[in-house]
Formats: sequence, structure tokens, C-alpha cells
Amino acid sequence: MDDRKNIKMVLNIALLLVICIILWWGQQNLSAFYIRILNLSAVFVVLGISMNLVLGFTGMFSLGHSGFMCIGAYVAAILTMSPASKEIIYFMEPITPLLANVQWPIFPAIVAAGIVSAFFGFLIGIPALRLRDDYLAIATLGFAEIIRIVVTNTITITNGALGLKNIPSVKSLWVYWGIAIITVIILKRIINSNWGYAFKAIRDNEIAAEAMGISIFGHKVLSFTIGAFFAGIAGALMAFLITSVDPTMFRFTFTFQILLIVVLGGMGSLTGSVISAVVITILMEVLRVVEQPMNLLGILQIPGLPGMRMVIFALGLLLVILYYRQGLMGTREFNWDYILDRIDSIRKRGTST
Amino acid sequence: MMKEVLTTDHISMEFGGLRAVSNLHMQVFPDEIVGLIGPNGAGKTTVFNMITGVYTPVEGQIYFNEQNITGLNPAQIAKLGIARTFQNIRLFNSMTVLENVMISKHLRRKTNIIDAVLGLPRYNRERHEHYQECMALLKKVQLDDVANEMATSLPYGKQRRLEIVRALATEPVLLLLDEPAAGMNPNESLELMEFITRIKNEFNLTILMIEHHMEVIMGICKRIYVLDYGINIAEGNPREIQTDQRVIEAYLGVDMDA
Amino acid sequence: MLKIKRGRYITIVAVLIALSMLVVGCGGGAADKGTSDKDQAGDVIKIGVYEPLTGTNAAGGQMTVEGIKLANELYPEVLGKKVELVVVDNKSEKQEAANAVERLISKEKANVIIGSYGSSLAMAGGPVALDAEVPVIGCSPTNPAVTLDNDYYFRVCFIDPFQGTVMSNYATGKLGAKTAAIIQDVQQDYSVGLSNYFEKAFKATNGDASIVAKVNYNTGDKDFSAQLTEVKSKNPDVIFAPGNFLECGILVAKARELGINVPILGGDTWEAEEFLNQVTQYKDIYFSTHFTAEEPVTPVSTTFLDEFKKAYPNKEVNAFAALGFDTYILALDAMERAGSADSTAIRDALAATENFAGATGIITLDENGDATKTAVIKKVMDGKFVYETKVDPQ
Amino acid sequence: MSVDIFLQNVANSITLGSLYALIAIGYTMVYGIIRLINFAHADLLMVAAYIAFFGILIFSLPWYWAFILAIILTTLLGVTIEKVAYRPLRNSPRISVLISAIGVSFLLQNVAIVVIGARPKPFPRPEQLVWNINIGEISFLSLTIIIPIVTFILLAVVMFIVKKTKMGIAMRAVSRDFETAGLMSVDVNKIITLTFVIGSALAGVGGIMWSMQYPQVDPLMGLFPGIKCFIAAVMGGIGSVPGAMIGGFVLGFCEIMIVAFLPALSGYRDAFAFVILILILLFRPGGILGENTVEKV
Repeated sequence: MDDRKNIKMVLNIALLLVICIILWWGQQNLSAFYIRILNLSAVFVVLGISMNLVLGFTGMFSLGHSGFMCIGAYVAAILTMSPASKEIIYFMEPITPLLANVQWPIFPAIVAAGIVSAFFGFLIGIPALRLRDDYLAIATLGFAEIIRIVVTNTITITNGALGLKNIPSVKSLWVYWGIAIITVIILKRIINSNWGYAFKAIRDNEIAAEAMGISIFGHKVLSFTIGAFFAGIAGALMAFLITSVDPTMFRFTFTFQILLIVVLGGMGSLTGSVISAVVITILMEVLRVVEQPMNLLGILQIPGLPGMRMVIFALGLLLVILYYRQGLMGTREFNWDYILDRIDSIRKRGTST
Repeated sequence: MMKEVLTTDHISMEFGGLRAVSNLHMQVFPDEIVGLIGPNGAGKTTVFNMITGVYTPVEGQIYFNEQNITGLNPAQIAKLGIARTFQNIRLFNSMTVLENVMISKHLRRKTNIIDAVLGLPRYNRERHEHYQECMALLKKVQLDDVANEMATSLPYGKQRRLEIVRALATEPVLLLLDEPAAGMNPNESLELMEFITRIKNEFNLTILMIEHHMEVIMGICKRIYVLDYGINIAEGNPREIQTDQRVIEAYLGVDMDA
Repeated sequence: MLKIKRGRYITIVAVLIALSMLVVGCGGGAADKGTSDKDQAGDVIKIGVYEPLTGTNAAGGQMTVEGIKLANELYPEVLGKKVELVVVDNKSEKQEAANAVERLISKEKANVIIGSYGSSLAMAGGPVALDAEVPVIGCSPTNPAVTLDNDYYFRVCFIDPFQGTVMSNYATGKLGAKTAAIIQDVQQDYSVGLSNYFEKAFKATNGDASIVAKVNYNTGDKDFSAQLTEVKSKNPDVIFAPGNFLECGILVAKARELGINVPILGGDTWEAEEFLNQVTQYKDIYFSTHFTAEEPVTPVSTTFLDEFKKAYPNKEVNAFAALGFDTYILALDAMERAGSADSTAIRDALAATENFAGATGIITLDENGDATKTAVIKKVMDGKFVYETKVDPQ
Repeated sequence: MSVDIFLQNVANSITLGSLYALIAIGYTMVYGIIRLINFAHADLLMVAAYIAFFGILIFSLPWYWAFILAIILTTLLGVTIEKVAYRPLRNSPRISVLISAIGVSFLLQNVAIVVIGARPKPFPRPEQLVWNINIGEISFLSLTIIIPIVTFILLAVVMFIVKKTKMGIAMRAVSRDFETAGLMSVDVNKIITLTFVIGSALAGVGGIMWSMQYPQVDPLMGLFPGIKCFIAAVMGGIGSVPGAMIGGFVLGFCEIMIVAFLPALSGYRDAFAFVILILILLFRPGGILGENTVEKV
């Protein structure tokens, strides 16, 4: 058993190394376009797994993710924009003097974004998490919209509908994927800890969980807050990726995209969310061809059908939820044990014959 | 005279004007096994739910080791040392047998989630201790061989046992068993009786149990309370109960082994 | 049993649909490959277009693309090479817009890019182009921030400060308004910005008390009765209500239903049949725009008009098509002047644009890359957009 | 605020409120029976509007035929959605059904975008139904009177079905608890289908009324009324038909009056609706008329 542990550690390190090499290679050789898509998918990875923690592992149907992203994006943007460009951008009403001259480096800003939206997650969680299922869903959706509308109307802080631009641009795969990987590791540790068990226990059977001394409300708030924290970080990343933000980006319809990722990947599987986040983000681009006017083998001419991509995704969502509920991974995770067992069994078969 | 572990000081519960339990005064003393019986719908489970804080009694107080626990939530009460099982088994279906038991250690944790994320030694140590303890428990009840099976994959009898072990893992002083013998045939319930007495002595527990199987009740309970329509119609040792006129009436037409 | 069968049947159908889509997609992909192989040989010049073809800004985007395509059919060649248009949808979403531009630059290798309707989308695309040093020409994003410290973003339309002032002057001068009410969409940068400039200008001429009411609504709202009643109670001489044609169409119609008969003014987004359809039976509705069929300002205007009529016989000529047309021919003109399709060369040529005759008028780009040019004011009359007057930049 | 302005606001509130009420009833019907936020309900409004639109403009049907056709087809669609997307998930976690509902709504919207196009179309108001009414300074559309009447009639009909007919009794049985209803030899599927028939028909009517009041149809037109009306249903006490009615009117009045009395806050109007929702959910989950139930272990 113990050597199995060592093997696994070695394998994990190896895996990390491989990823690093891939990132390094990508940074060198990939075109700006592919790098952007990969970065975007990293953002969606963070979004997907953080929503999965709340939805898949703790069983709380929260649709508030876009709201927390919104907070994160704005915090990061305001903290990192140069005072000079703040002067220009806030041309309707000047920014409050408090924020006018702050200019932080990227990483502290990202962390701050996470903390601030975690704080709001906490505040919102305390009332909202008394609710269940669809009431929780509609309430969190409501909170997300409230956040967005408040952001739209507090012009001296957020510049309202005019949005913010000249946000420092970050392109490096290392930043986005680095953060994505850290997020995965942290969430994986949480899920395999007592706390993770407690979350799952709550999802499986609240009454029993409480009878075993797990404070339901406390753990729900905890999980929700962690989710909000990473949503905020994802928001910050989004801001640095696009370098301009405005409130309309964070409509609740955006949450549905994340939901799509979580469901297709499998509610209760980090691995699933990671895979489907990447796949869906890439498909978003690949499927553009469906919307271009095209001719099949020169015979029949098909006019471009804008919107076809979303039809495909909607169908995908429906089919999965109806006929393949566990999604790509169900609640299974990628783990070495499985692979090693396979190898062993194969070796055994080899020796036995 | 020994101090009582649990006292329900004239507690009552109502659902929409309907009195489920009224004015129940019940005392449980250290290392007793006390039975709580009565026809279906007599309000037995409601009593458990009040003791464990799922419901707050509309009247009366509940004392546990002379501490008033009325109005505490189930988690707090579990921390104080009252554990329970459920009439309809409530295991954590997506988890293995071991994990089901590990959950119960969560309330005895000393480390926090940050330690867990950082994987600090003190967290790993604690985690390892919990693991050891749980495996030991499972060994005691011959479930260690299925530790890594899915809880739901176990046969009915073992699921019942697992539920008891899960309760034991919270290191309780008082254990509430809600129809542990439900759906068992005579010699299964015989085993169960031995099992209960064994764990009682091994973990020096006090046990309060709801049961329909009269032979179980009469076999292992020192004292018995009888509920009918939420009212405590009789209390005493098995012989007294069996001969009590009101009890017989209450059960009249009801098969004693139902 | 039967239900299960039906379930299966549905799955199969759905899967087939999805598959067929994908197959079609791949077919298309193959077709694309064909062309992209060709341009490795470098005998085509690629002009990338990113416009909202779906989502809230769909109408504007589609009208613009019509104009661009028209121009492309008219002038399919430059520097002796074939011009290939690559049109991508940005779904009226920012991250999509950024992706779209990145795609056009590094995947399609576009030499110059056109777009996008909707200033916030343009602002999402801008930085990408700036980093890659590929010039972008905006057709109709009128928010000043778009070209702000971005040397690679140009536009053939005037900007909101000008537009707002023009409308304010028109309200005071021609309509003799002493007081005005503003109804703005707090979620649209366009609406908020324009209202802001109008307010400034109007207060400057008529005093601070002249704006009697300023009420807000949100994108997607359908019921404006409360806001309008509020305005009605203040009975202003004019109402300024810039915003999406989507909301404004209903808003203006509702105002008339409520018996508010004062002139209502708006911005260039109103020039859309969606808007006209809502307000056909009403009058005294004025808005600023970039182009008019009645008063062809340049010979190019007339050619554009004729060609548009030919190409889209049953469509109303509109400013966005005209602007799209202009961006395209300006791009070509810049390449001619640069004598190459090299992006930086094109950029310099664009920056130097002076007195370029476009369909929408004489275009001169200032140091920000913004066009200083004539604004046209139109009004709704007898169910048509009718030319009212034009205002030259001072 | 002068009297006639106030009365004008009242008129506005009635118009908006009765529309909310009309659609909210549909929501509450479905929720009352299968405890599902039928996100697709909002898009049924859109579908109905488009069918009526095409019926009148493309196939140049007389408006009443177009409307009837729209209602019938919408009803069929609603029932099909239930059969295909909700029924298979009847015994699975509520989250899955909810996601399925979101998926359906997502699909309807995007199919509409692909097939009809994203650009909005003007809805032809039949002038037999829509004319302007001026009483002194107050002016409003005939719809301000028609819609409430329609709403009340439909309310009466639904109430009759639920309270008086055998079906209705069965419905209430099902809404309490599937299994027992099943045991009481109630054909649960039949009842649920019937519920969706009523609900979707209401959505059909709602969609038509909505697009006569705000004569513009586009693929996403359902989004906002959808959410607003669900809020209305919750306010009234979800599952309670008269509650939905009241909730609709209350929400309508609140939305109008907040702008009327606090024009400075008009930008927050939509947020306000959500604030009400959340307060209600937290402090009176049963809503204005619904009863608050205790969960038994």
C-alpha cells in the first residue's frame, strides 16, 4: 500500500511536469488565437469546478455565479487600472477619490477579487441558504441580478453602463492555467477532506448529516462562500483576458453556460467539469463553421445560420440530463489507483497466460 | 440515587393543532436500556426528534446530564453526546462504508479547513487517527471487510448495523435506536439483541430504543415506557408492562409482534 | 414499455439532428480549408468583419453587414488581388467579440478588420487588434472611449459628444424647446453617454433647470408607462430618449398613446425598420443619423443608393448599411494609398485619411481616428424616415 | 403628484398587473402540481406570439383564428415538453428536472433565433381590439380594460376546474402527493398532462395579450416577463391560483409606483422586484395566500 502511495506521488509530479512542458510549448508555438481560447477555457475551468462544488458536491442549486463573477471582475479592474486611464474612462462622473489613485499589481488584485466576492457570497449565503432547490435557485438568480443592477447604477465606483476599459492585459497561459490548476488542487483537497465528506453527506441526506453532528447551515455557507471566492477569481481573470468589462456581460444567462459545463461534465466530478469546460469552450469556436454560409461538396449552398451553436449546446444539455444524467464522468474522478489497478490486472493476465 | 442521563420534563409536541405527544415525563439513568413502545403513530419517533433537536417541544424542557438542551439544533445535541439511528435507514448513499463512519468523526475535529487545504501535518495526523478509530469500530462489528464497498451495496441487516456504528463513531453517551429490529426475522433480531447489549457494555452507553418486536424489548430493556396517542399510559419493567391493563387495551387487536 | 420505445425514438432523432449539424459543420470546415489554403499563396486580401448577428444588437449588425457585402460585390479587388470577406458573429457578447477579433487576426490572417456595431463590443475587440497591430475600422460605434488611446482603431462615424450637441442645438434652435426630459437606458453605454452630452449642451444653452426630468429604464424592459407618466407630469417641451430601437420603439409609441405629443428626439440607433414599425402612425419624432437618401452628399452616395436598391429591392436604405459600405471602401482606399496590404502600412494610410468621399459624406479622421463629418437629422412622417436637415461640424 | 397623474399611474398598474397575473396563473398551476419552475413557460409566451404573428401576417388569417390557432399549438407544445423533457425525470432529483426545464427554454429561444432570426418583428394589433381611450388627462389603451377582464374570466374558469370538477379534485390530490394520489386510483400522468394543457393555454393567451400590449415579438421576449411573473406567483403563494392573481397585481402596482414616487430610483426597478421576491421567500415562503408547511422527518 505504501509503495503505491509513493508511486502516486511520483505520477502526480510527473503529471504536473508534463502540464508545465505543454504550457511552455504552447506559450512558445501557439498563435495568439489558440492561446486566447485556451486561456478562456482556463477561466471556464475555474468557473465550472467552483460551481460544481456548490451544485454537484453540496447539492445546492445556486444560479448566482454570474453575480460573483461580476464583483470579481470589477474589483480586479478597478484595482489594476492606471489612475491616468481612470481619469479618461470615468468621463461622465469622476471615480470616487478613494479609488482614483490605487493601482495594484495583477496577483494581489486577483486575490482581492476573490476575497471581496467571497465576502458577498457569505453575506448572500446567510439569508439565501435557508432556502432549498428551486427557491434557492430563483433567489440566488435574483441576487445575481441585483448585484448587476447595483453595479450598473453606482456610477462613481463602476462607471455604470459605460463599463471599464484599459484594464491591464494578461496573455500568458501560465497565469490562467496556473490559477486553474491551483484551484483544482485546492478544491480536490477540500473534497477529499472531512469537509468534503460533510458536503457530500449534506447532499445525500441532510437529516442524517445533521444527526451526525454536522451543522448543515454552517457547511452550506462555507461551501457557498468558497464557490463565490473562485467565481470572483474567474471574474478577475475574465477582466484581464478581455481588458474591458461592463455589467451586461454578467446576465444570468451567463450562469446557464456554466451550468451547461457542470451538467455535461457530471455533477459531482471535478475531472468532468475540467474536461467539459475545455471541450465546450473550444467547441464554441470550432462550431462557428456551422454558422458560416457554406456549400456541401459544391452541390448545395447553405446560408449561414447565426445561433446554431447555441441550439447544439441546448440540445446537448437536454439529451444529457434526460438520457445520460451522470454526464461525462458522473461522480467519478480521475485517479491513479484505477489506472494502476488496470495495469496490474493486465500484468497478471500476462503472467497467468 | 444515581443522576439521570436524560430527562424529558413534561414535553409536548403539536402539528397543526394535532397533539402528537403530550406531557411526556421520561427519565433514563446511566447504562440502562430503556424501551419506548406503543402502537403505530403513537408519537414515538416524534419523541426522538424532540430529544435530538429536530423539533422543539411546544411545552416542557429536555435535560441531558442536567443540561437543558431544549431548542438546541441536532448538530449541537450530537456534539453533546446523543446519537441516533433512523426508522427508515438514512445512510449517505454516494459514499463507502468507511466514509459513512468517517463523517461522524467530523464533529470531533480539532483542525480547520485551511489545515486541510495546506495538508498540514496536524491535519494528516488527526485524519489518520480518525481513520484508525473508524477501522477499529468496523472491525468490532465485522464490517471491516466491506469498508470500501458502497454503503448502499450492503444487505439490509448490515446497513442497519452500519447505521448503528455510524452513530457510535460520534462517541455518544446516549444512543437512541429507532426500530433497530424492523424487518428482521426472529434469530436475526436475536443476534441484534446480543449486538446491542455488547456495544452497550463495550462503549458503556445508555440506550433508549423504540421497538415493535416485543421479544427484543422484553429481552433487553430494563424499563419500558408505553405511548398511546402521544400519552404515556404506562411505565415499568417488562413484567409490569405485559400485565398492564391499559397497555393490553392499547395493543388490543394489534399483533404483539407487528 | 411503449414509453421507453418513444423515449428511445426521441433520443435517436435528436442525436441524428445533432450529428447532421456536425457533419454539415465539418463540410463547411472543409470548404473553409479550401479557401484558406488558397490565401497561403497570398493572392487574396482578407478583410475581417466582426458584427453582432445574434443577440441584442443583431439588427444593427446585420444591416451593417449588408452594406459591407454590397461594397464587396461592387469592388471585389484591390492592388490586383481578390478581396475576401470573413464575417464572424460576436453574439453581442464581449468575450465573443474579443475571440472573434483574435480569430480574424491570427487564424484568418485578416489584413484589416471592420466592426463592430455596439461600442462595448468594439471596446472588447479593440485591445486585441492593438496588440496584434492590425487596424480596425468601426462603422457605427459612437462612444468616444472606443478609439481612445488605441492607435489602431478608426471609425467613419461621428461620436456621441457631437451627436448629443447636435440634437440639443436642434431642440433649442429649430424646435424652440426651453425645457427637456431625458429617458435613458441605464444599461446601455450608448444611451447613458448620449443623454449625458445632450444634457450638458442643453443646460449650457437653457440653464440648469431646463432638464425637468431624467428617468431610467433597463435593457429588456417593455413597460415604460411609469417613466413616461412621470415625464408627462413635468410637461417638457421635448423628450430626449436615446437607446436601443428595441426598447425605444415601444417607448415612443407608448408616449403617444399616453397623449404625450411633444417632439421626441433620439440617436442614430433609431434608424431601423424595427423602430419605424412601432411608430409609423406618429409624427414629431426626430433623430440624428449619418446618412440620407434625399440628399446625396457625394457621388459615392448615389452609387451606393442605386446599388443598394438593386441588391435589396424590398429593404429601406439605412445609415448602417451606408457606414458599412464606407468602412469597406475606406479600407480599400487606404490600401491603395499605402500601396500594400501590410497592416501597419494600412494603419498609417488610414490615420492620414483626409476628405475621403464616402457614401455618408466627406470623411476626415482626426488624431483620435474619429471622423469629423456632417450629421443628418431625420424625422418620422407618414410612416417613413424623412430627411429633415443636416448639421455640419463647426 | 396631481390626481390625474396618479390615476394615470393606477391605469398603468392595472395594465401591467393584469398581464403579470395572467401569466403567473400558468406558472402557479404547473408549480402547484409538479413543484417545478417551468422555465419553458416564458418561452411559450414567445411561441404563441410568433404563431399569432405568422398567422395574421403570413397566412393572413383573421386575428381571432390566428389567436385560437396560437393557443392550440402552444398548448400542444407545452404538453409535448412535459412528456419529453419532464416526465422521464419525474422520480429523479428536483435539480435535474429544473436543469431540464432550463435546457428546454434555452433550446426554444435558440431554435427561434435560427429559424425566425434574432431581429424583432412588429406584432399586428387587431384594431377591433386595440384603441385609445381618453378620460380627461388620463389616456390608456382598450387593453387596459380587456386584459383584466380576460384575466378574471380565465381565473374563474381555472378556479372552477380546480375546485368543482372531478379533475380538479384529482389535481389537488396529486399536488399533495403523487404516491397516495396514485393509490387513490388517480391517473397521475393524465392529471399532469391536463395541468400542462391549462398552463400552456394560459401561456398562449398571456403571450398574445403581452404582445398586443407591447407589440414587438423577438426570440428572447419571454425572458423578462417569465421571471417577473414567476416572482408574482411566488409573492401570491405559489400553487395558489388566486394568490398568483393577487401577486401579479401587487407586483404590477409596486413596479409602477416605485417609479412614480421615486423616479430617481427608476434604474433599480428590476432589482426591486427581486428584492421583494427574496424577502417573501425568507419571511413568508408560503406567499400571501399559500400555507406554510412543516417538513416531517
